[in-house]
Amino acid sequence: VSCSASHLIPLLGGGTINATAAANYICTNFNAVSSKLSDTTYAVNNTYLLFSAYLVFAMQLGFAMLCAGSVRAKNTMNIMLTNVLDAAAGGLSYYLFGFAFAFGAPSNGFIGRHFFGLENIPSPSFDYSFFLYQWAFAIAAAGITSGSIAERTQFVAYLIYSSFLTGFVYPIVSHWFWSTDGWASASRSDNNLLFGSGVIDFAGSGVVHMVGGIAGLWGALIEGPRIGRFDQSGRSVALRGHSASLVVLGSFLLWFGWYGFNPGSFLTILKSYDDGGPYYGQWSAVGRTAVTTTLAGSTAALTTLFGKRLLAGHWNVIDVCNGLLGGFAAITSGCAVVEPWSAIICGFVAAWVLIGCNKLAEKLKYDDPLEAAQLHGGCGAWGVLFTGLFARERYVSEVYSAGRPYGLLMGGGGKLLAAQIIQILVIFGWVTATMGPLFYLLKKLNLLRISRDDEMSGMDMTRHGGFAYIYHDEDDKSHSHIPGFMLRKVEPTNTNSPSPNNNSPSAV
Amino acid sequence: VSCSASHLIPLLGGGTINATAAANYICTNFNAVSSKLSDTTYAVNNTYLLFSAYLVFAMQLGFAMLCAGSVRAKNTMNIMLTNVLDAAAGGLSYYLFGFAFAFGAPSNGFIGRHFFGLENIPSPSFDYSFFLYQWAFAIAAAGITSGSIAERTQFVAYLIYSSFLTGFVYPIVSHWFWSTDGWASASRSDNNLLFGSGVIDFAGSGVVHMVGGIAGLWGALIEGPRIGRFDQSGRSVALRGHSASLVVLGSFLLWFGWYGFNPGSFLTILKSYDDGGPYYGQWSAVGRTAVTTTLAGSTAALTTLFGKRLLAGHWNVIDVCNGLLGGFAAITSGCAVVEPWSAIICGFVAAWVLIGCNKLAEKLKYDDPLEAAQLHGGCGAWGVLFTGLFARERYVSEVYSAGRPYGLLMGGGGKLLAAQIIQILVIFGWVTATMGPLFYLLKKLNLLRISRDDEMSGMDMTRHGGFAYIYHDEDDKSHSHIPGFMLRKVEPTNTNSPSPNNNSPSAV
Amino acid sequence: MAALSCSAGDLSPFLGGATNATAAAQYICSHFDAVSNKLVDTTFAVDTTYLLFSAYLVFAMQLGFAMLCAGSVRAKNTMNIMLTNVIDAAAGGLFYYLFGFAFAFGTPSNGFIGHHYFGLKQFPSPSFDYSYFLYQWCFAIAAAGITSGSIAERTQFVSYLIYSSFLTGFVYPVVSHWFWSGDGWASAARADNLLFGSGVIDFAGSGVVHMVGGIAGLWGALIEGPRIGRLMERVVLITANGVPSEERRSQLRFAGCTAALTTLFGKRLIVGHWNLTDVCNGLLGGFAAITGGCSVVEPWAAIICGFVAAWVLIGCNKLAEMFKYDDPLEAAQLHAGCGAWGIIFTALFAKEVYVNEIYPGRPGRPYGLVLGGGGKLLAAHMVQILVVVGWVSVTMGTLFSVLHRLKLLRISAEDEMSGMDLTSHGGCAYHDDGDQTEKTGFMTKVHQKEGTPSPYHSAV
Repeated sequence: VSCSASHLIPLLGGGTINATAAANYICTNFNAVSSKLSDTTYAVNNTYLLFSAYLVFAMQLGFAMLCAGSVRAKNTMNIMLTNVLDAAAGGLSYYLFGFAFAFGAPSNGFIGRHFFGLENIPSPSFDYSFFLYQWAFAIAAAGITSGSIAERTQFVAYLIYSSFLTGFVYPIVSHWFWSTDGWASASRSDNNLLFGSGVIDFAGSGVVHMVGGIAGLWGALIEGPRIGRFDQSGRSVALRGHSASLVVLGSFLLWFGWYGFNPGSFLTILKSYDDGGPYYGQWSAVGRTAVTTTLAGSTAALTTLFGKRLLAGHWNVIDVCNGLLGGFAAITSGCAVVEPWSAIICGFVAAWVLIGCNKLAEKLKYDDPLEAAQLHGGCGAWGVLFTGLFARERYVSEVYSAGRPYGLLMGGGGKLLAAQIIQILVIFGWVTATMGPLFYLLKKLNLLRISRDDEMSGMDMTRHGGFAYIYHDEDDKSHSHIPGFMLRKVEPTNTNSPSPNNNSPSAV
Repeated sequence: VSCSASHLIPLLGGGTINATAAANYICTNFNAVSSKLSDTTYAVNNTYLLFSAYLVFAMQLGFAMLCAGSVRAKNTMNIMLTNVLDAAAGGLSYYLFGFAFAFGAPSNGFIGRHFFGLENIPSPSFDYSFFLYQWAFAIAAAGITSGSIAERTQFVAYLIYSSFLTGFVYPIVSHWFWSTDGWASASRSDNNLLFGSGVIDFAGSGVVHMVGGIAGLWGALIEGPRIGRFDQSGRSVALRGHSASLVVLGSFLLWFGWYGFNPGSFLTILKSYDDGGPYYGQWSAVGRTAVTTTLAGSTAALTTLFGKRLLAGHWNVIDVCNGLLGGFAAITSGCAVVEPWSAIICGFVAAWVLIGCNKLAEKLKYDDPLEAAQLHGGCGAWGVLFTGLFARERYVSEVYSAGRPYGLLMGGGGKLLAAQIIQILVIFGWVTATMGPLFYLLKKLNLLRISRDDEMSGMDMTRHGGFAYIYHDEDDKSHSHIPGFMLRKVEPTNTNSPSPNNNSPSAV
Repeated sequence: MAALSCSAGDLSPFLGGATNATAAAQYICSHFDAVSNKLVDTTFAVDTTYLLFSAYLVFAMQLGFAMLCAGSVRAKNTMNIMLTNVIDAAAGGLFYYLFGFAFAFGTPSNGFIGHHYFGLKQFPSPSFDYSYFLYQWCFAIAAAGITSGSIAERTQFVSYLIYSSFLTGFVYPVVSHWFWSGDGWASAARADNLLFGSGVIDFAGSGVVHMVGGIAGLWGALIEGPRIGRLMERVVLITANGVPSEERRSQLRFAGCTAALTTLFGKRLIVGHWNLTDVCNGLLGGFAAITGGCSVVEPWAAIICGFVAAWVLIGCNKLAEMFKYDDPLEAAQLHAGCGAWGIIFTALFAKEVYVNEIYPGRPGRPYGLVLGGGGKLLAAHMVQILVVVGWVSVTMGTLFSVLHRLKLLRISAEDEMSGMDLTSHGGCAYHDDGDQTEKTGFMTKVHQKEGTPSPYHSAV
């Protein structure tokens, strides 16, 4: 952009002759400005999306720490290996075909079919940053499932289900609800919307959390509970995780990552809304989303704290962390289209949904080491309903388009709620129909559950070459009594004197 | 923006008749460009602020890990629960009224009174992202205090003081010094500034760190030291934390988060300064702030390293971490208005301030498990003074406005220093007057300190349903030799069998 | 500077007659200038935002290194290794501020070393802003962090301080000057006179960061010799969560993923069980390798890169075992070995289009050999490997052997047996409780609080 008055003056000065030159001069400048503005817009939006994707990736770290802390020490290596591989295997399978199934438009309403191996990317509609963002979502779904079947699943089964989920089951669900071709998508391009509304699942309470949770439900159901989880008389016995610090670390990291998950789902930030002042635009909506997310999680954590205090009689940090995550899983669906005050309601109910689901699970002798099915499946389903109840007209018209049905309790009629209920049913059906048979087949092939001996002694020792924690140093004599004869005692009996010979160097 | 020469030519071509049309055409284009630019500015600034807020939130994670590592294993669950709740309860109370007290302009100089429950947000002056950012600051203040009173405080007391601090005490202080109406604010709109200068507390050495530190000081003083912290003869006995790894993890996370805390306090990044080249603007100031922050922390860490080596005779990573954080707490006040070289001085002095405060605390038998009062209170106060000494004229005029008093040692006279001293006194007075009586009242009601038995055996066991770490599995018989006769040994020598009676219900 | 808002009422009189041409032109142009200024500001703001947050993420790698180190050494040395990591960042901050940055980017200068901007004087300049310094500082401390892993568990703290300052303040900046600054003799960003007409394409530092750190570690570990009673035991790892930011595109991830998967199955075949730690190292190896070429290769090539990197790492480890070379974190193998592979890989697979996008203004640059770009780039990259190995060996090798002579390098055997935390750091990293008295390790004794587990006490 370089406009010089001395050039322009003669052009404007004369009569008709210079009109062309003057107009060209002015318009060239405008076009330069305009293309620069367009570059800026892409740069800002991609910066926003990329850093959001990094935050979502940090959730993987959170899942790993949460899982690690929630299992017993003897299975830590196993669960963390699955988490690392989740991200790695998910990256490859999502690159090769997952992304194509999910967003390969133009396509039919059921499955996409372009962009295999990122061919023709970047295109006008998708850039690499979008792929990266969606990949981070896909591995989050697989990460959820891994929690449900922890501590008793063969590693091979894990590899198989994880690739299947990230490469096929999850992409198809996200195609339905998020792609411009999906049969139930609210952003469908041809306006042939489900119930005239489409499903509003903004950041994936249904698409990500319910898929992961229900897959985990079937895995855990088919495997059965861990040994010792329910005693002979059928009473529930808590098998507590080995490190609350890691659980809290994981929960906070997930909280941190959720700021990429929910607000990041706008994909762009530079977009003005016409209805507010100049200061109001997508950036405000992004901020609002972050606020609703925070409030839902906070409320759920506090509700769980007091609820559990009444029910169980003591304060429990693990339950509070799970309540927190339940609140997040619930708000994920509606985060962009609800008011902050309704986020508080969302979190409050989510906490009770989680408590109820846990009671139910106990009754049914369902064992889920991380409560993943209850948390992500149960609270996720509540979140989908919640959006159908509380979505606000103005926000729906800003984020999707004007004239759409909105929340029942906000006076928008039942159409959105109907669409949301369809989503819950369809996701439940689809995941059950795909993952159920897969887990069943794995079980029949004896690839699903580890042997009883392995389970008793912990997979780290039998499959992963040793335990995760070695506080006891190896230089001393303790190797001599490497057990083997008593499988139930292989565990680091020495953890109890974790820092041996401190203060008494003579002991070395 | 779409300028087409073929449209413009006829307009310019004729005589006077088309002048209106031509002018309209050109101006429509300019206005389109201008509104697009305004959108871009909002988008960039909000992106910047949001990601800074996420980083500040990561400090909460840092506090949790730092606290967890610095207490004994038997109290880990307790301290981490408080950290999670800090963020959660803080989120609700700051949403409901804290933000309104702090920034509810127009108001008087003492307390704000608009925007309760985020009503009328977004407004031209505040957006959701600003709320999120301020919330992250508020919970940081509460997080500081929790360190001081760790390991001996009842959980209920924690809930009460935390809501009071985040919802009332802290917001009012931030109103005084940061809002456009505050009586001592440097960004006051009516130019009726304190000493013609206002207090320069850019990112909150005083507003956040001193408030948190002094609240902790009173809490810890009123509670008294932990059992065993000073032996019968009054000698100090170090009660060391249970995991240095967690302390380092926490310190690094705080360092990471501080890059949101200090540079983020600019709130915007897209703003040019007229006095430099085109390449010089708020973005450079933001970068400089990050550099001063880094240098102050680094210098303080190195100074502590060598200082402690001389005084104590060995290298100590915990002390180095505390020194590091002390440097950060000190630079926080002046980070935006000082030169990088003076940040080195700031860090150097901060390290000695911390060492001095610790010596003093030992003399006075003051027990603060995380040195929070010394670190945040002491180094924070030094930081406030430091700004009064070293603030540079050019930077003050860029960040605030031209013609303000600046640092005494830079030749700017004593007015700024006087204002800074007032700040220290006023914060000390206000926090003492509010938090002191609160803690005293809690003590009188027997809600403050846990019982002696609870303290000896650790709150995790008595209040939180079990210990944080279970490295040893519960299946074995080890429950049989339950001690209890020796109080000093009740502590989790049993971390090894922390979750009693699992799998061996017979032991119950 | 005029306002951005344009008013037709103001403009139309100017356009009315010929006499007002000057005013009209000025009116229009002042608006364009205002727009243009605003756009420049926006560009700076966006670029700085991007660079700053990237720098923060790179800094998070330091956190990753600390946890990786803490988990990879034996518990008795945890305090020691973590102190070194903290000091790394802190000392690195000071030295890089005082002269490291000046050596690296102090243009105008000769091809060997820079000589401006000591202590960030004359900052910000049109070419560099504070955020750029911050970003480069994070890279510098990453290099020192790599080395600290190699010599862990047996090095005196003083020698750590010395080598770390030397590496961040001198050795690394000089290398980065060669390959990254506008004046460097082998830089691809050089205005003219490029090495082999190509310059070295080391986009994010497979060579500059990873090989420098790895080779320095190699010499340190070689001169010190292996740890007493070396046993390969490992603890938890935290994956370095900052890694993805260092690079641009998603290629990075494929390399990491492929490397992780390859390592997984490779190790499964060789060792017979699934091993988390190996997978993590494989992952990092893949990242270290793709770092050099991440912006100029296609995603599918990244998969090849990662696949080979995993085998390079496995090979290097076998080799190290053969030569009785002990590196607690496999840092030399991982960063130097995979880093070197990454450099070669870039020369083989750099794509013409991307090379010209990243290094514009000079069409016809050589590109990857396998993609038909001829051997010039490969030659430049071979030179890079040799030069980096040579320079780091000469400087760091000398330093370590001097320290060794002065008996400042290795701790005493006694210290090593009992762990440095106890002997020089005032205690161990992990306490299971605060009572030091008779807290020994003689038995697996179990104390249980009297009575039952108190979940059922009514709290408060």
